[in-house]
Amino acid sequence: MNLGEILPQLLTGFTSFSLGNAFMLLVGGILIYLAIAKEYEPVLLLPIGFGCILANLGMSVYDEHSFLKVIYDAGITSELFPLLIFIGVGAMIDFRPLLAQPKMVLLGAAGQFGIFGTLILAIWLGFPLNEAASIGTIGAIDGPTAIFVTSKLAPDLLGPIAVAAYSYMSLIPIIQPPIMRLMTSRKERLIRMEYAPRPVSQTVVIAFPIVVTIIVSLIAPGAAPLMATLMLGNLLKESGVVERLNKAAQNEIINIATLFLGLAIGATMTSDKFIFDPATGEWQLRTLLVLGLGLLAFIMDTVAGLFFGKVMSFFSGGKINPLIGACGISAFPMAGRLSAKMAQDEDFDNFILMHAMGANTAGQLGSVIAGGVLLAIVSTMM
Amino acid sequence: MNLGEILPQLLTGFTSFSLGNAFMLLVGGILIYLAIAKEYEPVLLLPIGFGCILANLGMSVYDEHSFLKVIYDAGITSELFPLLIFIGVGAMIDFRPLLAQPKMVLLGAAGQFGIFGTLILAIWLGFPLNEAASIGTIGAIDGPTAIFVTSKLAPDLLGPIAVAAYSYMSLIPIIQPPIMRLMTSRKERLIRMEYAPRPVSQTVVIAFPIVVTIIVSLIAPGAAPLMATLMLGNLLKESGVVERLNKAAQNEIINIATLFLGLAIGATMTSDKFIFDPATGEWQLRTLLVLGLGLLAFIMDTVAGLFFGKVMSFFSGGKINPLIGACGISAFPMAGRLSAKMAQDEDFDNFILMHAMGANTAGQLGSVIAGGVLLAIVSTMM
Amino acid sequence: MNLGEILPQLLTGFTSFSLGNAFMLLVGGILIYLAIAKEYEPVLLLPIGFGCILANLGMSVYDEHSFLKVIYDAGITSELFPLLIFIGVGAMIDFRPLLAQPKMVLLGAAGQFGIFGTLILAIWLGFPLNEAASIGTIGAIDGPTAIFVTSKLAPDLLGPIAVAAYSYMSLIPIIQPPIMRLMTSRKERLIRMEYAPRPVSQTVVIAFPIVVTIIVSLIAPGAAPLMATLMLGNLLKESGVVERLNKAAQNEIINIATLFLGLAIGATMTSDKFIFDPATGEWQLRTLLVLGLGLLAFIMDTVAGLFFGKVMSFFSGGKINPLIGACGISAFPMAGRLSAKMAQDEDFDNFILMHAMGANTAGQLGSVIAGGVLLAIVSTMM
Amino acid sequence: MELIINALWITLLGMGLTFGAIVLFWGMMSLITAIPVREEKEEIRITEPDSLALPETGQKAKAAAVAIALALAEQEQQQVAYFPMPVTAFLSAWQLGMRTRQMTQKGNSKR
Amino acid sequence: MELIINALWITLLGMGLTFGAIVLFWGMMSLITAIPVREEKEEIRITEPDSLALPETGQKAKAAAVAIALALAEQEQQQVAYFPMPVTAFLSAWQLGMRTRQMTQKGNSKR
Amino acid sequence: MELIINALWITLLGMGLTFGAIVLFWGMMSLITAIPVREEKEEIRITEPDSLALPETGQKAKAAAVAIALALAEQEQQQVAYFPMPVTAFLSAWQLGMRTRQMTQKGNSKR
Ligand code: NA
Ligand code: NA
Ligand code: NA
Repeated sequence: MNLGEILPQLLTGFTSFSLGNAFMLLVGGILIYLAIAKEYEPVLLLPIGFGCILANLGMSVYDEHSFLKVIYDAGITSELFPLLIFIGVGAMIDFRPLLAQPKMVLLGAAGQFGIFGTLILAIWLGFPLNEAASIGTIGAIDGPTAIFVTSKLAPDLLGPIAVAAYSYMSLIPIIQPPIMRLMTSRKERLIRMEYAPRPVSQTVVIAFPIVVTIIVSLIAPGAAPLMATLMLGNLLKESGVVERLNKAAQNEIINIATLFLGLAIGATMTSDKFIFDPATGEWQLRTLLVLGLGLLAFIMDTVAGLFFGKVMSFFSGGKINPLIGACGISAFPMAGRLSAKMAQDEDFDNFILMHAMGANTAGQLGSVIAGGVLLAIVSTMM
Repeated sequence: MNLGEILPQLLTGFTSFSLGNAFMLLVGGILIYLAIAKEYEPVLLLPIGFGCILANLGMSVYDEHSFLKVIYDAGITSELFPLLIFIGVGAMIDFRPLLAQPKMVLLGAAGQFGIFGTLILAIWLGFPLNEAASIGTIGAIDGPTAIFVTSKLAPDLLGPIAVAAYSYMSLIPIIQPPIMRLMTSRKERLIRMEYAPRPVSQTVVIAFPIVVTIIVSLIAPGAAPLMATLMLGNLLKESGVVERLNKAAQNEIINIATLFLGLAIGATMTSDKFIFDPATGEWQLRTLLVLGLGLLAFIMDTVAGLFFGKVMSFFSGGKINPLIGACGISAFPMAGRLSAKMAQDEDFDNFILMHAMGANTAGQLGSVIAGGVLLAIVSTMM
Repeated sequence: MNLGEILPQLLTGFTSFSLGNAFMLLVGGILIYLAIAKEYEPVLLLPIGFGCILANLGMSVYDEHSFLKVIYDAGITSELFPLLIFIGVGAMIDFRPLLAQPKMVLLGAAGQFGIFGTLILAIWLGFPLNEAASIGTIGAIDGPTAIFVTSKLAPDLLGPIAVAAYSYMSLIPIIQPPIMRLMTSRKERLIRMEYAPRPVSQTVVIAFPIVVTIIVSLIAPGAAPLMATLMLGNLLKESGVVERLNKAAQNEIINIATLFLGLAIGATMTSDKFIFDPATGEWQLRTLLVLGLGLLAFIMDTVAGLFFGKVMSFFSGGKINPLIGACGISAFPMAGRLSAKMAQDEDFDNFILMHAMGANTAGQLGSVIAGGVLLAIVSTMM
Repeated sequence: MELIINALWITLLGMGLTFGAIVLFWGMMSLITAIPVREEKEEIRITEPDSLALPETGQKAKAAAVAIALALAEQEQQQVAYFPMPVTAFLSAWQLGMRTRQMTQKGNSKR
Repeated sequence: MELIINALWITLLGMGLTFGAIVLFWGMMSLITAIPVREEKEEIRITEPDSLALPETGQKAKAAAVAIALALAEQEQQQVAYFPMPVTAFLSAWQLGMRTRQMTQKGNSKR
Repeated sequence: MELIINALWITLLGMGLTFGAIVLFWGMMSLITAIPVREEKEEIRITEPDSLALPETGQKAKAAAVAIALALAEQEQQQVAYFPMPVTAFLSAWQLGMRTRQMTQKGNSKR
């Protein structure tokens, strides 16, 4: 047989391996390190990191016969993975703290400003609209929402956007506190909030997800699939009559979807999309810009949330602790936990956990709506 | 930018929402209510109800980009969901009570008359053959069978047929007793049945599902996939050497398939198929007819079953309690439970549970066969 | 209606049933018997046997509308099933015994000779290259590897090859001992191995799967997907931060994939591919040849492994017990268990379990690499 | 009218084939269950036969007995469902210890 | 420049719709939670209201109480996740015994 | 004949590459395991080394010890498989109580 023909074929592993690939292996390794050593959202960053490594070893979603392409088409192109994850997330959220104090929901809207602030910046930096909007979704501070919108507007950015969204989400406890201290006076942080929640009947808890689905589908059809699956999961849990399905949503469905979502997204992170594209011969600086803008999105969200918290505090005659404004960004439940902790640091007897969680779940709702609205608007303009 | 262009696009949620949709939201709500408050087959009616709501908020299986269409194509069009559910059901059925008293199997055939009686009525009412046959399958009183056949003959009727099948199944304890009292004398209901089952060896229990699969595939190829998956599940359980697979069948597989089957079927229930079709400008009275005919199917099944029970009782010289005839309709295991209870109501010491379960599992087999035969016949005539 | 038209249609079950089909039902029954009574790899042989029965009752993967074709296309054609199984297997392998004694890894290469020895024989017997190579993969003595390679080179042989691979794997305790006694002197089998493993840090255990993936992807791209998924599973387990995903890999994912993999492969075993093809009018003797060659592959693997073990023993100055050479064939973990037992039979105090397991896990790695290399070479020559 | 006749034909054919298959089942079941049970331990008598011989007495007791049997059986099944035993194909190195013992118990005859 | 104006429009529209939906939620929630709770047993007071009336005292105790409540709730959820009850649709014949009892308890009214 | 030669070439190439990769593994493993283990607690000595130094004595005891170790390890793995800990990404509000405690334990350094 003709070795001259076969050997080159066998060595494609080496011949097709570029310096850029080597660099991306490093990137994948760093993500895995952050996932394991720092426990930054490990369930997502570990698969993403491993997927990134595979993508640069000839198994990217852009390779025709790669098994990761099969998974990508089945779960990302079809939009199913983020929605399946939301079914599971919904089955793990409890809206009672929010239902017990309805006005807290307002904080969920303010915390989305970062999405649009980032979009403006990205446009100004020269990103095309679809990419700018996708980058903005990092400001939703909600993985599935960002991935759902990006997979429709700018799939090539899935990698950096998902990485930014999940990494910064783990960094919430580092990103937010300085801003909180800067924007609130000690006096404000010391505000104690009375907690006399209305009793919430089981009927209300069950009706809530259904009504929310209907309202959102009418006002923001773009957000309908996300909100519908989130609320479906919540209904499965609260109904109390379908534990089999509730269990499936909280375990099999979300676990399998998360693993393959992470792998598939990681498998989009090839060096030519991340660093240098030999075809066009240009460097991919946008990747770094995305990471930078993502951080800004988090900051703007927090600032807007705190500002709105101060406004509500003012109009309520100082009955509301502005710190809970910072939970409106979603990042459920870390942000809620953090605000409560900040208040406790100032005064160990100041216990605003329930208010914070109310605002935090509101942020979850707000993120989905804002993401969907953005998707709808931009789609109509393309 | 041109608001005049964009705003209409953003308001599609409202503009595309019709009065019919509003009505269907109510229908979906009622199904969810029955599932939660009345516990009518919640694992199915709850997802169907929620799917129905989504279908009328722009996420029906008829909308090109709906995620529910993806699920529908993957599981209903491909026929996989009902078959996956049957793998799980098979792993939960125990045929020992039937194997211990082989002649009980005859009751499983009589209980299927409702399928064909309903078909005749539907034809007489002017339904085309494919729809009439699909409506008849409600008389199989077995969800997966009805859905499997209907998805091939008249997919548009999946919604009402599935709803009828599962709702009435939950109503068995209300539908059957009056008929039982009407058709049997107290003397008959008091008949005690001797219970001296043959010992059933493990070998037989394992051979049974295999032999059944072969026989049915030869006589009624149309029923082959359903029977094969049902028996596969049973084999996984009885073999005792593949607990991993048995567990997967009884949990992951059946739970996930059930959730998405319900959602997908609910997502076919759009107002234009259910109430009024603006395109053709005609009212969909057939939906009501389906519900009505479905009830008749249940009644005819019960009557035929009881009648056959009386015949067997007569020929056995009064050794058989005709009540067990009512279990031949399948509706496993509620029907079996009910017959046993009826006998006990007359005489607390009359214990026919094992006979009833034998007839009930026989009904399960009969339903699948009858459904498959019907599918085969009608397919050849279309 | 015209019975003359319909009846034939209804009787297709009988009319299309051939003597060959009857024979294949027997084959399927035997496989199920071996799975249940003899516990030969039941999780695979039972589904394969049942699939074989269905294939000969009109539900083969070659029938256009068969549900098993849907499953086959979704999992075998797409290559996903073997890879999903490997994610689970990887999450169950522990590489510590190997990492503690690196040189043991060499035994993993020698044990693959059977693959190529069988290929030569098959060529000599007149098999075309793609089939010969597929038959060779039985010598990988690793189900998923053999199936992965065969599904790409000669899908028609999936049935006999999978059956051979898994049956003989269960027969390891019968196949290997005579060869071991024949090729090793009592003196050699009595060799005691000092066991002073280097301490293995958690860092190393976590880095290992990543580094292996990279090396293999560069040297043997053909083996990349298999090795990548195997190592992904191992990383999920060893990372210790993603128990949810680890659990999913070890249970839901591997169980579901295994059940449907078995069914789909069994569903390729139609009589015309196995016994007699009416179309070409020729008998399929190759099926028997495959089974025969498969056995030879196992023997050659063992011989090569033991021979290499003796070589290492010689160069180590009799510090290595050649028996562990027999674990290099993979067949993880039965082969490892067996070698340890052989040594103990000679001298109850001779405890080489850890060395055997090291060589055995090495064999697992070697099998995947050899399989991938073979796939790459043959692909380039077709 | 012709349609109705069609429907009647379908009914005849359908019920006929259904009964046909079911009758075959009857024969098949009578056949396979007729085979004498070799291994005593395999026998599964769902309830005590002698207590059934005299159906007038101790019915409640029997009912209870059955109910308990059922409960236990169910429990068992549950365990099956939630604590599956590991299967050969998927053994991990660490499960080896147990296996080795098992093998010794079984003796080589089986594998 | 024109692009930036576009972006500002998007921001205006987007935040507007988001706030709109959220305000609707506020109204909806106030509405549905306003419905008086009939069944007392259904009430879910997340913590004792009176202990909350005087927020100066026993805060630590309260915190603890909540923490425990949360812990228990979580535990409960875990059980839900790992020991699901069987569901009507999937009953096996052997689960019948239990069901029969259940039915007697519930009474016929429900089914 | 030419085909056989082909097959021999394939064998040569195949075994060559396989051995090549495996040898690389050997080097790689020797390398990464050579890195001194910092954290003592991380060390995993599969069995006591000194008891291994004198292989004549207490072999049975050792075997038993290993078997037990394996059994325990397996058990552990089982638990992993069936009682997974919740993961940050999926926390529910009710799991908060536990998390808060965890956070306090860990200190802020980590997150
Ligand atoms: Na947000
Ligand atoms: Na029926
Ligand atoms: Na091998």
